[in-house]
Amino acid sequence: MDRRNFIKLTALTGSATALASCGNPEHTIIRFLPEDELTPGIAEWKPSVCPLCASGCGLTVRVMDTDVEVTREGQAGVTRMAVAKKLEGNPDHPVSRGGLCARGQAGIQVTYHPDRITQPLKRTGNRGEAKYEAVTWDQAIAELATQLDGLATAADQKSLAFVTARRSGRRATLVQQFLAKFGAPAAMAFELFGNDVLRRANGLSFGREQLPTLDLARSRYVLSFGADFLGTWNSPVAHAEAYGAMRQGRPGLRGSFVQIESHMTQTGANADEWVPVFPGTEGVLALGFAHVIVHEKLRPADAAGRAGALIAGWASGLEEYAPDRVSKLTGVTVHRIEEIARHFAELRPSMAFAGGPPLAHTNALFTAVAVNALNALVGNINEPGGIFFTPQVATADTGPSASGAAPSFDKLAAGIVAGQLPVKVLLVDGANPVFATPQAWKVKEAFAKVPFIASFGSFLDETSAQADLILPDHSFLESWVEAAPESGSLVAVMSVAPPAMKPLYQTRAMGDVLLEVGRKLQKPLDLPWQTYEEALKTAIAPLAGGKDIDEDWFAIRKQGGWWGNLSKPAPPVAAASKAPMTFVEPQFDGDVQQFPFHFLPYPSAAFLDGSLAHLPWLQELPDPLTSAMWSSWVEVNPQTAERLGISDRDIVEIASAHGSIQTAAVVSPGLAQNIIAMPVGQGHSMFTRYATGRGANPIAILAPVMEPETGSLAWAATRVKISRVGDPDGRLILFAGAKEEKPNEGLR
Amino acid sequence: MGLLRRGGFARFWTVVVCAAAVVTGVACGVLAPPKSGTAAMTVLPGQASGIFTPAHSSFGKAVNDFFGRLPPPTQPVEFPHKRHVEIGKEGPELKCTETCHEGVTKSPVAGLPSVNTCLGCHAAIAVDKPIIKQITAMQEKGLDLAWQRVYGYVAQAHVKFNHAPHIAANVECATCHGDIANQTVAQRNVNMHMGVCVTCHREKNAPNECLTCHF
Amino acid sequence: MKLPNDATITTDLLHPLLNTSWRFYLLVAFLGSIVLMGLSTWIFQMVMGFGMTGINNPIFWAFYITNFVFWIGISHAGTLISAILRLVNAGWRRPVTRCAEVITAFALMIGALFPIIHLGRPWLFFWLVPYPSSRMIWPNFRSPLAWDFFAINTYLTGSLLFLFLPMIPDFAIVRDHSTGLRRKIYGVLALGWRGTTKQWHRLETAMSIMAVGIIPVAVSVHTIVSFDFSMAPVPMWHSTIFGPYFVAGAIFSGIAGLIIAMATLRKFLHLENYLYPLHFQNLGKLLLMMSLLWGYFVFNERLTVWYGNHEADMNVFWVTQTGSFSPLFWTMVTVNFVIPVIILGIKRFRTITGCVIASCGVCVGMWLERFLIVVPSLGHKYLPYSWGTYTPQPVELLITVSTFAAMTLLYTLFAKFVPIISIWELKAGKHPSPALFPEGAREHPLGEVHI
Amino acid sequence: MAHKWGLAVDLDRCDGCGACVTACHAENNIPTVGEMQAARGRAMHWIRVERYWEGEFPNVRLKFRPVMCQQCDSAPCEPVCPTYASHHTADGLNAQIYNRCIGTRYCANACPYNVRFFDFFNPAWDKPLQLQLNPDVSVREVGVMEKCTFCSQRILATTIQAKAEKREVKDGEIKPACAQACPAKAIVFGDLNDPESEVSRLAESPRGSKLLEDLGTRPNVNYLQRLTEA
Repeated sequence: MDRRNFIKLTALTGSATALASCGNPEHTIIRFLPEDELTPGIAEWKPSVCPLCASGCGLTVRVMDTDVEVTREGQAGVTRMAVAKKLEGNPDHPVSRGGLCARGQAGIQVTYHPDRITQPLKRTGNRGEAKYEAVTWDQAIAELATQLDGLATAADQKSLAFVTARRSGRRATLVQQFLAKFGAPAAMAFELFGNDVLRRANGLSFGREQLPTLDLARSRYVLSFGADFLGTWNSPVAHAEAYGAMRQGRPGLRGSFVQIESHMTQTGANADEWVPVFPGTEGVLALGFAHVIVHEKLRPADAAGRAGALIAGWASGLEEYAPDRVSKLTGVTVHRIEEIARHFAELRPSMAFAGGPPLAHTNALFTAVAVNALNALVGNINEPGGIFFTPQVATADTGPSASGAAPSFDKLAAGIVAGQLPVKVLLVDGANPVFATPQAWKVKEAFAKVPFIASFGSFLDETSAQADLILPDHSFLESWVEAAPESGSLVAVMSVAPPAMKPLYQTRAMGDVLLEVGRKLQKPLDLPWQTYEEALKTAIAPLAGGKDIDEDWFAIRKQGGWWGNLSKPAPPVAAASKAPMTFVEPQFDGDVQQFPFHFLPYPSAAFLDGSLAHLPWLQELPDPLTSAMWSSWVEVNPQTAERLGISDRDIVEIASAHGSIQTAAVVSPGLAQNIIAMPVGQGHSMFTRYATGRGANPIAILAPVMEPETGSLAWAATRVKISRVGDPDGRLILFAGAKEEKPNEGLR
Repeated sequence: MGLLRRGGFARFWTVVVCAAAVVTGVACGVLAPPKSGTAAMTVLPGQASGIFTPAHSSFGKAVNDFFGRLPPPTQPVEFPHKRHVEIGKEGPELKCTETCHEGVTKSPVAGLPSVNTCLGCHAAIAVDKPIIKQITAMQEKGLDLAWQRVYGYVAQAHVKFNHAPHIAANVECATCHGDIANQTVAQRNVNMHMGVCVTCHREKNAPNECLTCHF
Repeated sequence: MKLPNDATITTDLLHPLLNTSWRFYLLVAFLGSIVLMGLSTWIFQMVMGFGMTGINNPIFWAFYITNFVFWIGISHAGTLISAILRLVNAGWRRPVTRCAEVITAFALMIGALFPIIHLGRPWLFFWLVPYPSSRMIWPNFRSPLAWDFFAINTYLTGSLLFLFLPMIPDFAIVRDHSTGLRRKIYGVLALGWRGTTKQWHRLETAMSIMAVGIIPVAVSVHTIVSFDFSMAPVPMWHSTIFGPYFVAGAIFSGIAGLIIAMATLRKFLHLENYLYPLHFQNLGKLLLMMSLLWGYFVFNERLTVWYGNHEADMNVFWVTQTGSFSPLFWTMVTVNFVIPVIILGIKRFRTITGCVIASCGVCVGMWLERFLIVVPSLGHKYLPYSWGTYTPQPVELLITVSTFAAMTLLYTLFAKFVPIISIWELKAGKHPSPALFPEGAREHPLGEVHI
Repeated sequence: MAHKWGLAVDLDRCDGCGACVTACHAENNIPTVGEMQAARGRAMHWIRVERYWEGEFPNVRLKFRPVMCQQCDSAPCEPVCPTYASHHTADGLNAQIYNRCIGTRYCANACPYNVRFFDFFNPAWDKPLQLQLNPDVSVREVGVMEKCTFCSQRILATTIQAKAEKREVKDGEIKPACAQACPAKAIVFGDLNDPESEVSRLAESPRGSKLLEDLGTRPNVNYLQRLTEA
């Protein structure tokens, strides 16, 4: 019921029942025995881990005694429970260092969300109809087991597919073990704004297939190629903490920061120098800098070593990347190129890194490698104030490895649709591919062809609405939670924490469910653990290296994880033999005449790839740049807007060769005339009462263009056209006041 | 005021409001703002429904709150405070501030004991008494005693009373709770209104700012 | 046409009291229903929440405060004017004074209602009343809202007194012309008036004291109302000119209101023999004068702001001059200044119709003026990020409309139960006899009326 | 000596991420008004991150400024309140006493910063979202004015704690929700009467200035200007 109606109701019933209700209210509350015997009114602080993005920030949860409405044996009543009240950053945690981003703060609403799935459900209606009936856990698990047994008996284990969000640590291990022992292909980690290109590049350049850790705090000159590192990219909280230190942490020394991007992000807004470039030419610019540095003898070319060798013509001084040519290609003036290059080489320690849109083009790998080379040239790798690679805790322990690697998601979908990849059973954990993939991939059609889909989702989103069976996972506050941060910390980290509170509903931890299914199969998969906790303990407790493993474990779970120096850090992977790369123009889908604009979808500050659009706090959080709430929009350059007769809040249609969407326009000076940018996150067709049917989803109209080397989606490689289709209709809600004539901005 | 106590006042205004609500309820269907865009979700089995709000569920309750009238509490069982306090005097194992209302010394809230607390002793003591049998049965059924607060404030008063500092300042329980020690079921002995707090705070020159209690 | 004599005066003016037509009931029923609608709308707003209005952040005051200022302004018609006219002893005032004073009384009652309607929690309005509460918490006497409370109450009391005193002899007349219950009631109201010289003297003294006393009160009231705005550091509110500006505006709209009321009475109660074009012409002249004065104030206010060129002020300035509020602003200027000056400035147009047209314009214009003072400033305070805009919601419109109905209703009822033109004063003006009226009020009949 | 609570916001550290905004919602039971009310300009953010564009593409700049109640020493909101709901406390806070508020909204008009928010409706939480509500803070009902309190509940709790332990409140011991959440540590809270406290130290900074200082409101929030060059 919508709150307005509710208020109406109270109003009318109120006055109606008033006559009767002047005496005592009736007191027929059923109370159940308290879940926890906590001293009322006193807060306890418990460690936890934020699972909302891959950063793996450590949390402390404020837990207090509260009356909770529960149902026991069908009887509604009240019981006292220790429930989470607020999430804070864990001050001791090497990634979050006491801070927490807006998304993390709102994470608590995942647990208390009114539309959470409270118990196992079995589909009764058609797929996507969201008609379900309640089943017991035994039934649900039995159901899943039978399906798997079905495959086993048919000796068709290959046709079990497991789609998951990108996960690190033991949860991933457990899934991998499960699949391996069952004989299915490895799990398929799906993320829209993935960083596979960067990982590959770092592997090639530095022998580390992982995201970089930025030592901003000690850096003097930061050169970011499109990475929204303060907002949504990599490990924002760690970055923000270090950024603060970089700016004002060192008396008398203020690090400066240059952002090179084609659409102003929240990060770009903080740059001392904001350098717009033509999309997909960031790599050239990086090499332009390198050229200047080498030619002005600020650094010898060979200083780049292995990273430099990946660039064609590096040793010979990058002749084809002379500033004037680079200037033509990128749209950055020669003077500026030279200036930045000099600063970069002289104001040491400095660092450069690429992320986001530059790595979502067809030439992404080149760009990433070029930036790496620039870094290596100046010698910023594993140097204070430069770029580090967090030592990785080895959590994938010995055991059979999956039979056959997983196909990339688009191939899977295509395969299913074409019938070459007969997937019979599909398990989904935390990913929402139906929403977060281009329509051109036909994921929904693919899912329709799969005979049996089971989801571990806590919410009914586009993907889990396709499921025949839903086995709702605990919220992260109710279950063991872990993360093995890939970056953000100089020391090795393994975040892990016990449940901060008891489960509100009849949900179960996905890990435990898998283990039980494994036991329940006709041919039980003897997985080495009985519980998820055990799986965590066996791998993480030894890290502390103490004598008594239980003591270590106790200490670890008390402080919310383990961090420190690894006894034997993993060695760099050997240099892959790779032909030197040279710049090739990025390919864009759609012909220039028909689709004159570069379409730049970007992860929204509040919802990332849309997985957080169901949290009311984030829906009402004003966007840092546009101050928009509860809506989606598209940003258009003022001149373009004037030319097309578009003004603020007008309804526009954005059409690519693969479909069209309508949304409201925001005229913003933060991007070039031939670019339009749109945040990803809204436009859910089904994702709880707060996100459903709100705004438009830019991913839908993306072209299925791939980065050839890694096969990851080049989500910035689509061309579109835009046209005004209607007057403002109030679908765009801005928190910032309406601009009048004489807006008088930047007061004083 | 007599009129008000009898609720005649409330009734009168109720009639007015009912009439008005009916008149306007029709007329103001127009006035009501358009429904917000949140799509009506299909409620899945086992999902919570309803809304939490400080709005008064009825006009009568609003009137009660307006005059700061709290309905007298009705307790699930007759708890003889007197008896327990006497026992407490005999031996150390039973103390108001440690056994049942343990929150009082360290927390804003004194806390009301659950059945488990009762049966901590009554597993052995006076087990044959019908009332004890009753609560034992409750515990077996997984039920707890639905105690009701005897004191308290209407929500609109926005009072945040914190027990701990008062205990620390050696304020006797009896100052606010009266002679509970010689009663069976707790009654609202002292009519706690702001005057009582303010006077005492003045005497003890404790902070007297609004923000000390109202926030 | 023939001049009314004593007999006709009495019969004419008692006519509406002594016999009632079905039209009266129809009118009362109609107006009554609108008022009831307004009342229930208010209750609806209380029950549903104040959000039913269009008020938002940062525009926390809008229609209701506009109405408040407007009605307080209207209330300056009667008492002030009639007091002045009495003091200068203008003979032509006689038929005018009462219907003027009545406006004051009712407009004040309605105006004073709005601060309560606009409260977030109206049921606690009595916290504005300075009484020793159980906690000895008094209202904050530094708050202009508290000043309002005193100002308005003083003014209301004074005006009621000022209205009632000269009604005493007329009540006596009604008493003598009626029978039964009615006679009893008017008997009570007449306070045992016998018309002795002593009573006449007392009445006259009281009247002149009141007349002198009420003028400063009236002036102060609207000054204090203006303080509600000028005391707050809001762009274009924080101005020293607001006091006189508001008073002038108030009298301006007051006279307009009075002219409309008189014209209506003249038409429906057939008082052509009592309210001559001359009255309208004189009031028209007054209105013209006030219109010029008002224009002068607006010019001053705007000029100083523009010249001062403070950036926050300028935002509001431009929004009203050329921005989204400019249509309202220029309408206001037209109907408050251009039209009145043209119509009333040219003698040929200064007819009853002319005056009424001008007055209607002025009423609209003055309402707009208050709206343009309240809303644009609040919408454009110092930090542009927090600017806002406002659109009224049905509840506000309904309540506003219903107050106009309320005014009309009260006026109709009053005209039904009290001679709307002071009988004794007319007679006194017609043929002075020392027995009938005392020193000071002596001048030739009906002032300088020539027909 | 009495405390004088104050805030320092280092705009050179602030990156405009909005963590403070959500943290404030979580700590202070600020209702989520919903799409429709937000559209009518009734969204409640006790702290907001203002952003101002400067220049045109490609030489465009953007500035962020978190704005919360400035807890002015001579606050325009205080004298205008007829019921003392808005008044000054001994330790320099603008108290907003909900139960005294009758909703004239005069304070909000007088406030030059527009940091006061009005409850246009009774707030509502879809169950069980209300389980998150902070028991240390009131849930405000319809018709009252509310605003940033510098997390007075935290101040009170800490002072009581300190008193119980017979000691003074340590600098940095009290952190409002916004300061605690801020990843960049841009917001610092402390006692301006204590010359040693970090907030006093920052108040001395040459970069320091106060918002709309020339209105004579004497705010207790110091903004440390964002530098533009290295």
